[in-house]
Amino acid sequence: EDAKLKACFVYVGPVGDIGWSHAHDEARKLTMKALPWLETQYVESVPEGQALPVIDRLVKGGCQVVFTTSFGFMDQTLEAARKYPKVVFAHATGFKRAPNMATYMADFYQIYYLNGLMAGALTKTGKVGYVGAFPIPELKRHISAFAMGVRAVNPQATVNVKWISAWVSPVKAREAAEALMAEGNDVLAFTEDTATVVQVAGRKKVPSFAHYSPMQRFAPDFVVSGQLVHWEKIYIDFLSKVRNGTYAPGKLQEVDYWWLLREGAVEMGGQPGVPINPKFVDALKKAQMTVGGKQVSVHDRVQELLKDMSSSKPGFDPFTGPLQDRHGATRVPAGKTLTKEELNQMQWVAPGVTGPVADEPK
Amino acid sequence: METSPPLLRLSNITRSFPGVVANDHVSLDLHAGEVHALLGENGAGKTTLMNILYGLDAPDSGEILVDGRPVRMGSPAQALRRGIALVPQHPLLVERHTVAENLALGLRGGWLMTRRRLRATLHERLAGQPLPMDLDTRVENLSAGEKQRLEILRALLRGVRVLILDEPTSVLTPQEVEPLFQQLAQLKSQGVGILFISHKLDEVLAHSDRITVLRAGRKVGEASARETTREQLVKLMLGREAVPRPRLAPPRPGVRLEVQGLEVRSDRGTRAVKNIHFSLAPGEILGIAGVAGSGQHELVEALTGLRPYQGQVRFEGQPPRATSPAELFTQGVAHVPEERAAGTVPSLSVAENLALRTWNTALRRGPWLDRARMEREALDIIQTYGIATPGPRTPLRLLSGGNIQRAVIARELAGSPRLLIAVHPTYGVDIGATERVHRLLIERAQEGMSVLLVTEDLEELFTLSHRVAALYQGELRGPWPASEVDVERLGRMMTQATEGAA
Amino acid sequence: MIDEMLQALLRALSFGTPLLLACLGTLVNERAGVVNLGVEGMMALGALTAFSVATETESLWLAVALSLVAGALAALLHGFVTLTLRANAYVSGLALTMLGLGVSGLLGNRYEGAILLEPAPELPFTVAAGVLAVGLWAFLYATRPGLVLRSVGENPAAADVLGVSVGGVRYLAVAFGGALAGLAGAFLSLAYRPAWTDGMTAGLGWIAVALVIFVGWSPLRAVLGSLFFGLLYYLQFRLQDQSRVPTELFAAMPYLLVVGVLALAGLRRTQGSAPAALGKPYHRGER
Amino acid sequence: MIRLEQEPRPRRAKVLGVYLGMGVVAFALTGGVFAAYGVSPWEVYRALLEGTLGERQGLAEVLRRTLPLLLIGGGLTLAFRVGFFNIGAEGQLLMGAVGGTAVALFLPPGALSLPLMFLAGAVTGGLWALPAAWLRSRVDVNEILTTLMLNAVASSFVLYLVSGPWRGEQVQGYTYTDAFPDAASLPVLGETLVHWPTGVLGVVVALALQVLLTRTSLGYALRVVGASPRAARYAGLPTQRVVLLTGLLSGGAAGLAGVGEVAGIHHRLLDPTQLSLGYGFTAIIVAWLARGHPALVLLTAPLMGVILAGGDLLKISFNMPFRVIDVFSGVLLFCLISGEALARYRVRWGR
Ligand SMILES: Nc1ncnc2c1ncn2[C@@H]1O[C@H](COP(=O)(O)OP(=O)(O)OP(=O)(O)O)[C@@H](O)[C@H]1O
Ligand SMILES: Nc1ncnc2c1ncn2[C@@H]1O[C@H](COP(=O)(O)OP(=O)(O)OP(=O)(O)O)[C@@H](O)[C@H]1O
Ligand SMILES: [Mg+2]
Ligand SMILES: [Mg+2]
Repeated sequence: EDAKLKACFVYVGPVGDIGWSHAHDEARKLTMKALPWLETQYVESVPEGQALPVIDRLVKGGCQVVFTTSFGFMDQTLEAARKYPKVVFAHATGFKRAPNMATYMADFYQIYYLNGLMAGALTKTGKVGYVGAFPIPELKRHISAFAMGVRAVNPQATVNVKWISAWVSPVKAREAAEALMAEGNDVLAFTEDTATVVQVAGRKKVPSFAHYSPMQRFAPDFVVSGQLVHWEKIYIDFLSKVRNGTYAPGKLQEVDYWWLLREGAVEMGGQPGVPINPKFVDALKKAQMTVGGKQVSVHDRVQELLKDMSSSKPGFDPFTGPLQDRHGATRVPAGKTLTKEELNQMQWVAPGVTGPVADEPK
Repeated sequence: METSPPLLRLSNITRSFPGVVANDHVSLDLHAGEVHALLGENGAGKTTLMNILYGLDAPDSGEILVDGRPVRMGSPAQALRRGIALVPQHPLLVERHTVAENLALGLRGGWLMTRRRLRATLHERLAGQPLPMDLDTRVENLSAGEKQRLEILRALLRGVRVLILDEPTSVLTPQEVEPLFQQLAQLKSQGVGILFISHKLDEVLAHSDRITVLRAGRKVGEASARETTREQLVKLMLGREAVPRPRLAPPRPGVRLEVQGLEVRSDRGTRAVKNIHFSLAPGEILGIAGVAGSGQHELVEALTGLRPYQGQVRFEGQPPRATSPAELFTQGVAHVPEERAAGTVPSLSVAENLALRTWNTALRRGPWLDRARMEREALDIIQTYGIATPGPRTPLRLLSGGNIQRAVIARELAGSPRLLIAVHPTYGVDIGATERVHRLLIERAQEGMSVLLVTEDLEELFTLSHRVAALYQGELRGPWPASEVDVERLGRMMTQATEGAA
Repeated sequence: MIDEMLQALLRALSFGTPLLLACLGTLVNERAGVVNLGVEGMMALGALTAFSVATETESLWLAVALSLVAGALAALLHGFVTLTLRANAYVSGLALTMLGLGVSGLLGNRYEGAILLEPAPELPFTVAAGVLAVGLWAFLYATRPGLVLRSVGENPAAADVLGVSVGGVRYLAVAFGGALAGLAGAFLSLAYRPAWTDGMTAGLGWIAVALVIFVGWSPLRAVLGSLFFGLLYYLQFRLQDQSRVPTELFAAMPYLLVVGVLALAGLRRTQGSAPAALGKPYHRGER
Repeated sequence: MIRLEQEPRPRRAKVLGVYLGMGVVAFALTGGVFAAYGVSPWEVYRALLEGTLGERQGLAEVLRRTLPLLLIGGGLTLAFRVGFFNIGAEGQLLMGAVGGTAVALFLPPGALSLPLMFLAGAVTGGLWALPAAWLRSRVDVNEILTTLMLNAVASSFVLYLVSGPWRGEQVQGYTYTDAFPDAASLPVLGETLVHWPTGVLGVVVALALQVLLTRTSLGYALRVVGASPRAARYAGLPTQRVVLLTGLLSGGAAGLAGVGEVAGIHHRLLDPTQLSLGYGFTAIIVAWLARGHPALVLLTAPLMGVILAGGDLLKISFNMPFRVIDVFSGVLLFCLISGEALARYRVRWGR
């Protein structure tokens, strides 16, 4: 008889909403379904300062694998890894590892680039609005990839950003989106944890891009596409390897998941299985852009790149040089592509982004 | 007559509070068209009894009968429904509202109440009676006497069968008292039963039909006003004879306080005190009369460091070295304020209230407060001045009104001041204590303390003062030696513009 | 330019609506002398009630009506604990905030991510709030019950001796305050958002509590106050593109300006003052 | 008719009885919540008792939650007694954390680091309360409003610091400062997060404020100003200075708590919502329960600590949604304060 493996999840937010922790918890459930020998437990809304006591209790309760899913848990996870050398730890979004502590991340920057292409095609005013939670590298690469996409189609267009300094605040998101609309932006995208921006787009009847969760249903006619996450791809892989001994404590120092389209950890679309809302396909097919001197429809270009980046050997990466930041400084020389580490520390933003960006290198 | 039950009967009412039995099997009848006075020392339980009657408090045992039928007086609303109205001891008015609004609160019925409608209604309800004050004045700007009158007016608005007045005359000038009793007489003739509490025996004897005396919660006597004398009443109340007041000694030579060209502004910025001159000798008592609003409030505040002024004030020949009330007190200037609330902290203990003047001087040991000494001195003061309290640690708010007043006076005199500025010092104080306060003032004056006595009680003013003066609209009339003016003339002086500089 | 100003005004009206509703409710219960810091909790309960009723029954009217009831019931709990059991009103209000957020978060779980087939329009709420403000002003200053309410908040003992049931008035006022907080919540989940998210009230309840002070307990000034705050709240985002200034300064602006305006009003002595008996329990016969 | 009547000195047995009774009611009510959630209340209560007070780790969590409440609660008790309704402890805590962080990051680490951090935190926390105190005493601006508003401003300020000028080199662009040097980190008890020096400070502050209030002449002035501003004016008490001092003291205490949190738990400055966990608001409850006696927070702060830590336990051990904690604490508090009042009154049966 197989002994069960117990994996525990420490979430920073509530599992109830449709945000970050919710997605991890959905993935946990899918992983449970996929791995019959797995037993799981989770703790939601754990403040950053409290990860260690929570892990203490979880380990005491028999957890063999602990996933901590917020950057703020990094140091305390590391400490726990030292304290419990026999337990396997995996920390999402961080960069510190230990013999029994791996890191993992599923990133959207490729999809933001593709969303940007579509946004560039759909904007009439040449102004695309973006509501951001915090000016951290993750968002800076999202905005930059998005802006590069927009500009690939419409070189004069700008991506205008408003910060709300919160992951979940429908009120702030709404007013920020309204401000963007007042400034003449006619396409909206965002990185925060509510469907508010999509709802504002629906109200104002402008195209928008969903983020993180299936939000197309909030404005079925006004969500063009978006980004969806599949953490379960990582969890299933990781736990299977723990199970078969590949990832035993002591072997994790170099284990760092950085999973993208290729691994299926992320998906393009405003709802699963719908990469582009059919309502916008015609418009996107009509919109033209220049690629290597040739005119192609934006729709085709998106499909082509999506296929490429989802393949086992992608040929395209948005962050391939030569790239400059918005002040004209060269950030990626020709022929170079940003590495995972560089992306993780990205402080600059691409040309076309307007609005304040904290701690931007000058 | 014998067969008809009394309008109101209190039967064996008992009410105790932690540490005190405020009413101990008290019974009392009130007939229609009767004025029944309730007498007793401070803390004897008069207010408690009236509160029970009015539904503000409930007895532990005993019965209330209206028209011979036992009733439950669960709330003032029930009392009002039975035609019982109360004028409480301390005016219960909404300070920030206007006179009209305070009156309207006593009206019943009618949803809409615009200012115009309200005016009309009030004029109609108070038909025949001229309104003694402007309807749009805020109550906070009224004097204590005016507030009392407003209370009475309000009680009458609804039509009453029983009117309870808890010390209605304590703060009224003689000129104001007269019309009040006329009004009561009129009500009496209409069959209204009147219960009133007073510490002024003369008016009790003059205006009531029957008198009930309480002592320490017990009813110690009941008499018909016609068949009793002042002396008998005093003996019933105090359990002893009144002690004759010592004679006023002549002032000493010299000048304790000199005021020249004093100008003080009111909160609203108007000139409340206009170019006043007077001086006060050591051992002299100067009485200043004036209806509220004529500037005495501002005058007192200026002299006690509570309000800036212009002009010259010299205390013992020099301008006061300090202007803060605390420092003035240490220099020898004490102050018994117009309203008790201003000079006390109800939630703190009696001892802590008595320490309000000495916390930072005598009671201070470095950064510490000498609490042992504070309690010792409090016990001392409590005994010397006869303050009725379960102990120095009792919160002051639990004391009866008169005892709070005693505590304030005691505290101010305990510092052996050289100048006492006292406003209504015997407001609400029983005759025993009034006697004691008067004696104290006179004795202290004999020892050299100067007193600036500000009161509307002209009788008190004349019995205590060497010289008297009147304030009228910020101008001082007088002072004159007390022997050269009489009560009537001074009364006119404080209320009429015409008599000018007599 | 005109366009921009119009847009800003619209935002001020929209964002100001829940503030005004909650502010008016709180204003009434404070005018009766009762402190209730549980606005945030009552608002959350109202929001959830409205949203769940609207999704289950598809009747917006019923949803709004029940949000009023939910807010009032929550407030009555506060009333019972503070007015009848004489517990500390500040703690009770904070407990109500916890309870409201907790219960709504728990029960609201199944409505996370749900969508409303037919969201409510915002305008009727805004108009209702405006009418209510004027109505309340008239009520307070031109009716007898209004006078009674004000008197209870200024000097309950004075009202009591005249036969006013102080407890009754206070209970009613508290319930009214709760009902309006509930309505403010309903506006958020039915119209402004429209959706349910745990914690979606985002501190608006607290702002409403502060606004009551800001507007000096006057219903008419409450209109201006909530518009003012709504405008600033919107402008913190609208002005973000002035990129020399850190965004956080704009985020702090509404709060700083509210303090600033009140300080100026204080200097000029034009700020309203609190009902004299605000937060003071009244029990007949107690010294 | 039932009548409640004040009892100035209720018997201890009665007080105990009432509290026990309300405790039973509270547990019955929350038990209902748990049962509705599908867990046996008995099991929950057993786990709660074991997991908070019955084991070292649980006790440590209770203590950890108690530390900031002790400090802030003590200061607020004083403030409320003086009639200064400071509900800005949250912001003052944040600013205290900022002050402490400035010392930790920008002064050379050494033996004096921690004392200096606490000093700086007390100063910045106290100063943050000062505008409210000044406006209140000078132009009579309501401090509930100003302190509440300044909370939001402090929060914005911390965000500005961590996402802008103070953002760390070692945090890969996330909104944190760098970790403090070891000399700027508080010692903890064993393997726990109990930064005991903060606790010592808390006890000292609570007792000192109690002594200040009841045994010193300044305390007398504070009590008079709080109980009757009119009498304070009459007697010439320095009301304005008293209010300013109260702001400084209560803000300073909250600032100390802020230093404790960054130096004891986080070792860096971070997103304000993660830094304070609402201690500033919870401490309002702690303070009111202490009924004007700062020393009593030595009881009421741990009480709230147990409630908070117990809630955490429910979340972890029973997988209950985090909102259960709010319901649990809300119900518990309602029962507690109802009992509190009942204990001070006796019920009399009249006619
Ligand atoms: N609510 C209360 N709690 C405790 N003690 C009280 C309360 N009300 C009255 N007492 C006490 O009962 C006694 C009677 O007080 P009461 O106010 O009836 O006296 P009074 O005869 O009206 O005195 P005064 O002439 O000073 O007004 C006093 O000792 C007072 O301290
Ligand atoms: N929050 C509060 N606000 C105002 N007054 C209070 C408050 N809490 C308590 N008091 C009252 O203030 C008075 C003074 O209390 P103090 O600080 O002296 O403590 P105490 O325990 O009564 O000390 P002691 O019995 O030694 O005098 C007490 O009667 C107390 O009931
Ligand atoms: Mg009396
Ligand atoms: Mg004491």
